[in-house]
Amino acid sequence: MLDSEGSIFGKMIIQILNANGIETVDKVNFGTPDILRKALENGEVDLVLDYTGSGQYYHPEDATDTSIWNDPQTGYDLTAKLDKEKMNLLWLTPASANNTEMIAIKREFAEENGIVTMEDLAGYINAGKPFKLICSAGFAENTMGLLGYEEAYNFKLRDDQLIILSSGNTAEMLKALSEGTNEVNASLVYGTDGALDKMNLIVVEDPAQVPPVYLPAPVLRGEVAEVYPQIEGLLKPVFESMDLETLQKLNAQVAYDGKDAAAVADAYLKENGFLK
Amino acid sequence: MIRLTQVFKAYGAQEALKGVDLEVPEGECAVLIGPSGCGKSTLLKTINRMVGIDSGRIEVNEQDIAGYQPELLRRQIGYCIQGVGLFPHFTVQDNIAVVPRLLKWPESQIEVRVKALMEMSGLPDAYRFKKPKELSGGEAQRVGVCRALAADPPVLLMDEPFGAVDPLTRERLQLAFMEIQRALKKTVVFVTHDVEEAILLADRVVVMNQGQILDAGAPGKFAGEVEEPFVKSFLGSEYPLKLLRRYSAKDIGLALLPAWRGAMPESGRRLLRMDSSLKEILSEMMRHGLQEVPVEVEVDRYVRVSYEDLAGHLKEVSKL
Amino acid sequence: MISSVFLGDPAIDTINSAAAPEQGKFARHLKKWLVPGLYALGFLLWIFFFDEGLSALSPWLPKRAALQMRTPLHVLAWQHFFMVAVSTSLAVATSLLLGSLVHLTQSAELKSLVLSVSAIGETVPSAAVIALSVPLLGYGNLTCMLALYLYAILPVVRNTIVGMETIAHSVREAGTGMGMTRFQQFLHIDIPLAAPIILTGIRTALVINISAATIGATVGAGGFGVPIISGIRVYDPVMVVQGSVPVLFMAMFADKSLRVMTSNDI
Amino acid sequence: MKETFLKARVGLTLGVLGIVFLPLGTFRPNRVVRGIPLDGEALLEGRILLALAATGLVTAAVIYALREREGKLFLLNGVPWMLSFVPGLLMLILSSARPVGGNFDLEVARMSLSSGYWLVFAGILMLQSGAPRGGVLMSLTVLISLAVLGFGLAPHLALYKEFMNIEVAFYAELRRHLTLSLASVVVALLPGILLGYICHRHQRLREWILGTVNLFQVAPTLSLLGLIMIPLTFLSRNIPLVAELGIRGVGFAPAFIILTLYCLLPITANAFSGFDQVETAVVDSALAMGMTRRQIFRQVLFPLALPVIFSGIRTAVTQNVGNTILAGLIGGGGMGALIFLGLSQSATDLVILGTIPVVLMALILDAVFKLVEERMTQRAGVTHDTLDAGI
Repeated sequence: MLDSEGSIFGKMIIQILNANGIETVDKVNFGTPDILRKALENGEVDLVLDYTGSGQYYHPEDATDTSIWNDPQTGYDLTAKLDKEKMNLLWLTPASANNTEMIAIKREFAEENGIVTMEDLAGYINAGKPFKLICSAGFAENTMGLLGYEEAYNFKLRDDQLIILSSGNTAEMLKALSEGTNEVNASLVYGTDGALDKMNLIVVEDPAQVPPVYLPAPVLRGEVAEVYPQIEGLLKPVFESMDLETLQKLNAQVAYDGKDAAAVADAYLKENGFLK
Repeated sequence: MIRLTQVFKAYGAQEALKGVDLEVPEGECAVLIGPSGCGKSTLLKTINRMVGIDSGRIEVNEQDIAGYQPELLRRQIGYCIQGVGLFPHFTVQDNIAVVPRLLKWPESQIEVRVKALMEMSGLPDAYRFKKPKELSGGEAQRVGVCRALAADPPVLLMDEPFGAVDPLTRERLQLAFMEIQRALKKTVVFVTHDVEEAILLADRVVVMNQGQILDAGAPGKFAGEVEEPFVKSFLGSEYPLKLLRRYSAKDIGLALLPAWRGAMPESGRRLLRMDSSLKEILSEMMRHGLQEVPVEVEVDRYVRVSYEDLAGHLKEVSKL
Repeated sequence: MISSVFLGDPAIDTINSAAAPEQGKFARHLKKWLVPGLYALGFLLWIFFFDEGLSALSPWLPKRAALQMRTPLHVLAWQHFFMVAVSTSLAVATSLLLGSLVHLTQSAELKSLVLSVSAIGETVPSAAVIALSVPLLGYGNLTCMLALYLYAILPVVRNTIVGMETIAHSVREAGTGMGMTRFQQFLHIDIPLAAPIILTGIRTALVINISAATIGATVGAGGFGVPIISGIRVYDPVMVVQGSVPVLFMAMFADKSLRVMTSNDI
Repeated sequence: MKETFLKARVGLTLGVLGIVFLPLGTFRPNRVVRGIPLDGEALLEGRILLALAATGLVTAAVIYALREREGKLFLLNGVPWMLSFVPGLLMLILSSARPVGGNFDLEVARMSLSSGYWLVFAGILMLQSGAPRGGVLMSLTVLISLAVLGFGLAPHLALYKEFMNIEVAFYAELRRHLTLSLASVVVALLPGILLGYICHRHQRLREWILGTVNLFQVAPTLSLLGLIMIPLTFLSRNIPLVAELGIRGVGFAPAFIILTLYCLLPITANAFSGFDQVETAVVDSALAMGMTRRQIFRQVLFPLALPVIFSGIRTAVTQNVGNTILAGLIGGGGMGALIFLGLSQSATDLVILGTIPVVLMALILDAVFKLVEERMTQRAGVTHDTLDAGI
């Protein structure tokens, strides 16, 4: 997990399990989410943090109706069901924070141009005014990402209006946006990204709900769940306690303040009585 | 002894050996001579199976070499080549000891052998632990000869062993080799392109061209008329002069010569002795414009050697 | 690769030199350029017919996620080519100047300086150079080109110096003997005789750069790294192959054609 | 050893440029926001003693670099030694420096070392490299700086903060990096040397072997890493044994395989030229003395080719240390994981933290291997130029 959220959740899970006598091996910085998924399927790791909307990539043949992914519950149910049947993977209780892919712009820019929703932004772009978006390849090339936005709001970005990074980490994109690197004035942002306030950024509203809902949830291998049935119960309260605001706050501490993810996780767990 | 019968060898379309017959009796030194590319080195290498033959038969000491495993055959045949080919990472001692070690001689015996060989070839004992790059060209060549002789093989193959050293060292090496050969009486096949070297070392000179043996015989044989046009031109018109170097005064039969009478030549003149080569004697005559010179046979006893004596000797050896 | 010299491998260089002498000059040329030509052809076919091929094969391929390439392959190809071409040619010009300067001044100190800096520079990974240039140059191909430029200098400058140094003393002496000035010697002896080794350095630089330019995708420089890295991230073999094969062709073409140029049997 | 003043002059110029025109450090209120650059002037402001010391040192360095001949003055010859402490001291100073006016959360705020600092560092190393015992001097400089970092003497440096955040992972990735880059060379040794021997013995196969091996070197590492995923995934899915061995499409296995293939060329090519440069006379005489092929290989060819083979191994190791970075992109770990993490989080200091060990590893391994190589060449009793045998 190369992002702050993954690190925080990862460290939390480890601390909770360790505190309850389940020995763990820390592979928190193992790789990108997609690599972790493969590792999970192959049994190289036993538990990963994943996002409900990712089911569309894992079971493309069963997910033809994209609207499933726009609803938190149906998306979670379908993914959990398919994973259980096909891979014997168990989706545990998710956090209630939607970490979806949206577009962020600077506050002054929004006010100057009267942009609140994606429709406003599309109008601005279609008027031919200067616009440059920095985002990940995964977002730019996804029909439920930028391609979907373009279709839903009827605009089209030229190649020179895009900076596509191969990594899906928004920290560098938001930094580029806030500093105006390469005249960037819009960036991909995740729902749970913290410190947007501090950087003076706002998220553009998306009434058409283009991207899928991404709720973070632990995914456990079935065989491991049989050996340690208590894991589900141990993690449930922790994930339930994590709403959007909490997660944003924790993320900001790691990604912006540069604090150690383990320390942040530890502090949160102790503060809320999950750990003594 | 070594016997080759109708040996053929071709590299693709190129015929290197075209039906070679050769016999080298035990204890003799046969020198193969010819221009480069005539097949003399190939012929040499067929004897220890460094080069396989297409047809024919090669015997070493009455045994067909085809029946041997090549490695085992080679350990019984000494071999000495132009670049010396000493192992640069071995000391002199280890270089000489290669074949004995391959034959699993006991170490104590090897050491004795190495010391003896080095003494015989005039290398100081302290050289045993030197690396080849610390040796001069001549010294390295001596080590090469020692190495070839190390396991006391009855047969010795030498491929232009003295080709890469300066003339002075070369002459010294030739004389040293003659001395060793005189003592050990190995059966030797020696390859060279240098006529003088052939004359000096050979019991038998074998002239080759284009994969064939054109003529063979004692060095004297070629002093007289030579029919074969290639042999004649290759050995050259100065052949008799070169041949003179092979013989010394005592070869003429000094006992039959008359004692020197009259005044001794002027002082400061070079004294000719029994072991002076005929070439030196002739040179002495020419230097002073004389027809005859005194040669010391024992202390203060001189005989008279004349130009006719030299010419007569050449005529005699050419009939052998 | 530190301090070792990029010399051509004779065995590989002579693959094409086996042409029979009775063949005409044109036929020999044709034979020499056959393999690089095939690579180029493969490259072009891949770039322009990948989509057709993919849709023809799709019944047999596993279903893929809802990803689609935003930038067509030929644009990626152009981006990749542009980055490599510009950075490498600038680097070659710089290193030829630098190498000649070292050679002409005959300064041992300057030579040791240039060689040791280039040896140490080579140990800095290209990914790190790219990552560290972002705060300086921002995102996009400029950052990537800076890294490629710095990287390409090292092998070329080293081979220029070594190539000119290894020219036999007797050759240069003969030049002096015939009354050539120092500059004439440089022009008519040093440069032509060192050319094969310099070309080998250029070949190394080019191959390294074609390879390193794929990392540019991490800083938004485009190129074939985009589908490769995206493909690795979402574990989509088709995307990985889509980007990997043309870079492979490109690198092999560059390597082979420069080898053909270096083999001097025309 | 003759002192080279050119290096001293170039080094001094770099250092002075770094101090005067570039920021030495950048103070960041938190990890991501744009920092406040601090140049030499800002750093010395109000610190009279420090300013005097700095001026003195720069003056001494200028006199040192401008000499024409090695000076007799002990003090002047001590200049490179004194400079050894400068990068470490600068770290200490920067760690405690704060921009004027402003209230910062010291737990979060940090000081990044900026371009000026690194230029000074490079300049000092360059100046030292020309001095007598340059190697010792440069090592000393690097060691002092590492010690300042490692012992936590400069707690407010961003480099240190990043290090503390990932300390456990850092050492694990370092081990992973070394394992990947060295073990892959070890695995490539035997096939590489064997292939080199086959090239030496069979002219016909030579072109094919060297051509194929060259292909792996030419092929972009990233594309090989991507391509190898496919067969490995297929294998691990369909053959349980393979999966049990831990071989999977991502992670250690593909990185290891590609790195192994990648270092085949230098080893094979050097083994080949190593065997080939053994004089034919030596091999011929070994053959003529009745050595078997195996004996010739073991006793003659291999020991004589060893220095050249070894220089191929050195090339393979140093190039592998750098290439292992890419393993970070496919979950293979290593310092690449840190570098790409730093890149994606816009954390320059994390990138530097990942880069420094790679550069140091490459330089140290190269130096050690070179030393062994020299010893070997001496022992082999041959004086061929191993430099020419490299690819």
